[in-house]
Amino acid sequence: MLQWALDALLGLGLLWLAWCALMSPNLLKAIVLFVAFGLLMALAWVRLDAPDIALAEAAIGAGLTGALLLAALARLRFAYADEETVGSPAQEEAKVRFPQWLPAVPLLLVVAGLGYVVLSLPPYATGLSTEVTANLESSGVSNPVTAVLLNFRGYDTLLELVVLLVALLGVWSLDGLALGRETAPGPVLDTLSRFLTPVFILVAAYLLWVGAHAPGGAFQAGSVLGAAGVLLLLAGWRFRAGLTELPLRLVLVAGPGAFVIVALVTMLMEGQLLEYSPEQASILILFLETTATFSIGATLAALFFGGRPQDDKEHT
Amino acid sequence: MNEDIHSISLLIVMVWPLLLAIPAVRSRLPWPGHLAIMPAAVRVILPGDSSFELSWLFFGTEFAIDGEVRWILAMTVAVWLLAATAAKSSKSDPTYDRTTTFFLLTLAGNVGVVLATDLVGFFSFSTLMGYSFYGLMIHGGNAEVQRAGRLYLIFLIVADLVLFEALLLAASTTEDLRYKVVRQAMVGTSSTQFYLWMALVGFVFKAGIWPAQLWLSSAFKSVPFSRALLLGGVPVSMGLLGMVRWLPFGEHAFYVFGMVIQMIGVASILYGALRFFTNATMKMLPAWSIITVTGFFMATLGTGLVYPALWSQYEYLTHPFIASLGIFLAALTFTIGRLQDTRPHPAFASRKVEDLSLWVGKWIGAIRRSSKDRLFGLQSLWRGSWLKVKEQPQRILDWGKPAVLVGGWSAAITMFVLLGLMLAWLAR
Amino acid sequence: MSTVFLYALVGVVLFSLGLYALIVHAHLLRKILAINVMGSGVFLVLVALAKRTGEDTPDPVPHAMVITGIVVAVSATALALTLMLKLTAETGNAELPEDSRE
Amino acid sequence: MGTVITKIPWGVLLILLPLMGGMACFLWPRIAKILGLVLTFVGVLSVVGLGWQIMSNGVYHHAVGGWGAPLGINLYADGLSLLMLAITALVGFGISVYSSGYFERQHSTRFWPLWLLVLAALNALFLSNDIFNLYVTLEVMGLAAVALAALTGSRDALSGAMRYLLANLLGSLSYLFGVALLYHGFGSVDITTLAVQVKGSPTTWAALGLIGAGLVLKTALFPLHFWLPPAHASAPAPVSALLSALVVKASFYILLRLWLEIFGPLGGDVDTLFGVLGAVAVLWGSLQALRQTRLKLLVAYSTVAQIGYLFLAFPLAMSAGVMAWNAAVYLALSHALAKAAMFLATGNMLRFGGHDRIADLDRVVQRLPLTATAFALAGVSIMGLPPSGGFIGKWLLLEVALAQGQWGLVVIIVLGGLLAAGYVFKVLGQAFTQAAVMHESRAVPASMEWAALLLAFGAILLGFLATPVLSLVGIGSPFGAHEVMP
Repeated sequence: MLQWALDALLGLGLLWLAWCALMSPNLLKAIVLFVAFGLLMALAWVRLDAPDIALAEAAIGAGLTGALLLAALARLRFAYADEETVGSPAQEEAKVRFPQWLPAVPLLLVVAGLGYVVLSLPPYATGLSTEVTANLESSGVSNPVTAVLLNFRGYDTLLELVVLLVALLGVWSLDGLALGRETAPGPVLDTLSRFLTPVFILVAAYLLWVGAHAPGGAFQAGSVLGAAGVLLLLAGWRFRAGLTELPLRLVLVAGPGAFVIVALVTMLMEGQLLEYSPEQASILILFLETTATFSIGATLAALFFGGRPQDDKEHT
Repeated sequence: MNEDIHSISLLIVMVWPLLLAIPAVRSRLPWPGHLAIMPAAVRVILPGDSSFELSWLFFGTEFAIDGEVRWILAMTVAVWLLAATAAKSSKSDPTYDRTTTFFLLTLAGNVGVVLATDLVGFFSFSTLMGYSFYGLMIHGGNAEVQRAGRLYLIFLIVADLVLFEALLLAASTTEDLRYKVVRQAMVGTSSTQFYLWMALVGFVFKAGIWPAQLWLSSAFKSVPFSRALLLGGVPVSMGLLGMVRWLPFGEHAFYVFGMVIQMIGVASILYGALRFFTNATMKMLPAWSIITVTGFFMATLGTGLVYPALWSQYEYLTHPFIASLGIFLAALTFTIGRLQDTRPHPAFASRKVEDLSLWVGKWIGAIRRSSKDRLFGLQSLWRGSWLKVKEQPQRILDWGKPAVLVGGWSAAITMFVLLGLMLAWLAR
Repeated sequence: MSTVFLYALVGVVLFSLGLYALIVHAHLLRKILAINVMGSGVFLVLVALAKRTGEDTPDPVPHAMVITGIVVAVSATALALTLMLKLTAETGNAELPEDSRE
Repeated sequence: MGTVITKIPWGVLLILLPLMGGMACFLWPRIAKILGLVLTFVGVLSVVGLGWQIMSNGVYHHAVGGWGAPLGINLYADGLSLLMLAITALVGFGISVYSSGYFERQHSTRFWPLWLLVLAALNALFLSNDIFNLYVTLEVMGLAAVALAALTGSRDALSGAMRYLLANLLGSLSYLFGVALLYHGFGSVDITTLAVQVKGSPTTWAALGLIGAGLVLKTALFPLHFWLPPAHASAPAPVSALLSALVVKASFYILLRLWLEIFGPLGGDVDTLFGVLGAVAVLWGSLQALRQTRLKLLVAYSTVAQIGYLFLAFPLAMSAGVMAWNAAVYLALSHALAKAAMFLATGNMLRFGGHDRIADLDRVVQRLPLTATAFALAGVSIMGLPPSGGFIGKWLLLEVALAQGQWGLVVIIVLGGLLAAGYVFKVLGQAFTQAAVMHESRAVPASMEWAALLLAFGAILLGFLATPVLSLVGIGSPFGAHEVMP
């Protein structure tokens, strides 16, 4: 009963926070509420026995997305100091003309319909868990989520790393507004970054290592690394000029690149794309996860940074 | 063995002009226009019927030559040889390359039309012919030629669409689209009348028969004679040929339909003759004679449709008739053009048959004068109401602009939600 | 057992809430927030229903899918935010221009 | 020789090569152009290899990771996928050739990696047999396409790209929700497995609603086409060609595939709705195209209309499955070639005259003859005049419509052709005449003119190849599995 009450409370809290975040008249407040919502989501993932996702959500969903949103808001305000929530009066008028209750009607139907569908699903279904358990032995790892991510459905993960790379390419090709240097770090942030960065790196290494048999893995480790990068960037640290060219790009493509190479090599050896022989599976997965961790960390930090580092230099 | 040679020779007849149409292929060859028609000329002289099938082209199609086709092919060869001779452009001319390409493409289309044995082949090649001829016609021309070209294009597009409909009707009735099969299949079905009228309208437009002679006369007026001499042999003759090929002659009596065609024919003869005698410059003589002659042809066709027995008796004359018509017109245009070139006498160019024109002109002038004022009032009234009507669709079309559509994005995403709901609801 | 469906229902409502916000808000930052909330709703449905195995360990396949989804979401968010900033710099307004066609 | 060709895993190479190429272009921008050209050409060769393989061995299967469905992901290619891959390779090569002359240095370094990644995503999408994997490929393709659409950084491009991104994300999330329901309802994400498992139930209907709406939004079917014209019209020319010719077809392909395998037999009256929307799209898109004063918008609206044609096949497929689907595939293929050619030709005119106002096109025919020819030939296919691919597609569609007595659809199809003729000649008519205002002209590289012209020739050539193409699409009988007889 207590469990039930806890879940109900958590669910209601999620809905309430989401509503407040989406409807708050103040943008800053909306973002802060959204981060809180993300943290509550992490709690929900724990309740749903999904600690892997909880870690990823806390680091990426709430942490990095929140940082990205806040940075974007700061840049919006920096560019347009008077911009608070909505646009000019003309736009305001245009918005008001569309009755806000109108979409609510079909959306209530959507909620009712999807709710009914969800409830109509059978209460027990194994999905693919039996297959996963049966093949876990030969997958090279004992954490089933890692096994699915890096072995059974490794191809998805390869493409997912490509998505990250594409997003970064997109941001860079847009000439994103790079994080300005003028935000001088306060002493607190400076000290904090000096203190926290090694801790973050240690945590990332631990998560990476533990991912093989417990919650954790490349994405969680990578996002912690990314968080360390964000912290460093905020504290005013910048890439050294020599490192922003090829070396940085090499780190960024290391993850998907290593994946593609492994895919090709395994295909040549075993006949199928990403088919690991059971003996080598664990070492291959560890290799892939390590490169992916560096790539994810670097990409997330670069996404946060925004612009192409040393952009002006490249075109001369 | 002999069969094979015949088939291959037919293939060469069709492919050779297409090959030459590629500038790179013909770049070193002299006289490409003459060269392109040579295989066809040889095939006309060679005795024997033959055919070849291209199963991969469209849905499988066949090309063949027999006694009837030989007449038309002979005409085509003659007309194109004449045109190639008349075309004076040389390689130093900057537009030479493009003109030659259009020339050869039209030629290829023409040969394909002549040799096709089914509706799809005929239609496809006549489209190739028609649009390339448009290019040939307007190329390097002045504003007047451009206008004539646009007129031709409009008629061509409408004709192609209508014929396409007819083709579809035929295809939905029978799998096999060879002329003979279609003729039999299209009699007595629910879509017979549709088919007949579509085919009639399409070919009347294509051949420039009255009342669709507008493009033909304006083309004769403005296009230089070296290209105008093709008008008779290419669009007009092929339009007449199309009618003979597509309409179900000799199978069944179509009284109303046949009568209408007869009337078109008679009207065409009258119109052509009247213009010939009232307003004819030398340059326009071929145009009015073409309209008169096609009028005779139409009257004959109408008679054939009303009395199928009569048709069966005289059917063998149609192909020679079309052939001689094409050759005669080409020769006429060629001669007049040459005469005009050698003796550019102003009086000669605008020679009119004065007395008749005065007589008719008086009548027309009187009618015009009496009705002018009344017409003008009517016209302005009509204009005003039309403008009002015109605004309505404009408003509806503007609806799509997000600025008018209340809240643009919001409405669009609401529609997205509604669509999802509807899909799920309909799937039940 | 029923907590599974409780969370799944919360997911459905979150999806719809996000959709509602996406419709009614003009500010691009809010639209991006709304899309993120919608995503969370879908992820919640995916993972909640994975718990129906009747054993202690839930189905790991949806978990892996959701981790993929979270990474995709953060990538898309980063791209969208950059686009928004560039657009704001061009138009002076963090909203979609009503008619961009002329 | 033959055995070597059939043994090389062409399908996998089609995905991995552009993927690696994209990363290499990112690492070494200096060689991006050469690498892009070479890799897209190798892509054409790989499709030929795959075609050979499929023709001699039957459909292509590849169990990624060696697990096989339902645990792992299967790659699958039958005649339908093969043709989509082939058209992607051909159009892709054309776009690469064109782009090698089009982009200045700065944009060039940004264009090539993204373009190769889009190509990889397209190939992966056409080869995938797994609905979650399709989601990931859709995202790779979508995000890269958005980044490409915004490449010029102009106000129009940015707002177009923003709309495009939001529409894309909304569509993807809706699709993902549908995938979630299908997985939890039927325990698999493999299409073949699902085809057996799925029964008519609220889950299926809701999944159809979510997936259908999401994909329709991504395919830009009326009335969800609002994002397409601004995005396609404001992108650089090769990107517009890529978006209109290939990216839109990708989501249509998924919809078609899922309809054929999963939803078709359970779809109820959904096909009628698709047909109605398609019909409205044909008319609406054509009318809007006719009204445009700017060339690129005209071409973009023509895409809206042409997408409508694809959806007309749904109601007709009820009783004449194979024929109607053949028509849709033929239309999709010829539209890909013709529309790519059209956008590339438009790009040439834009570069030449510095603007794309239709009224001020200054004697393009004389000054850019190849480009004008390309536009005209592509127009022939879009109008559906013979001999062209568009003609064959419309012909097949009309034949089915007539056989079923669907006179309304016949009228729509013919009317659409007439309107298309209207907007194509609206452009060509102006191209002949001298503009009132003279413009400074800028040279157009030959590679750009030829790329457009050859693609247009391809669209025409497709009109002659009906029999071989239709026999190719029949491999693995993608349309035969669920044929419902009247």
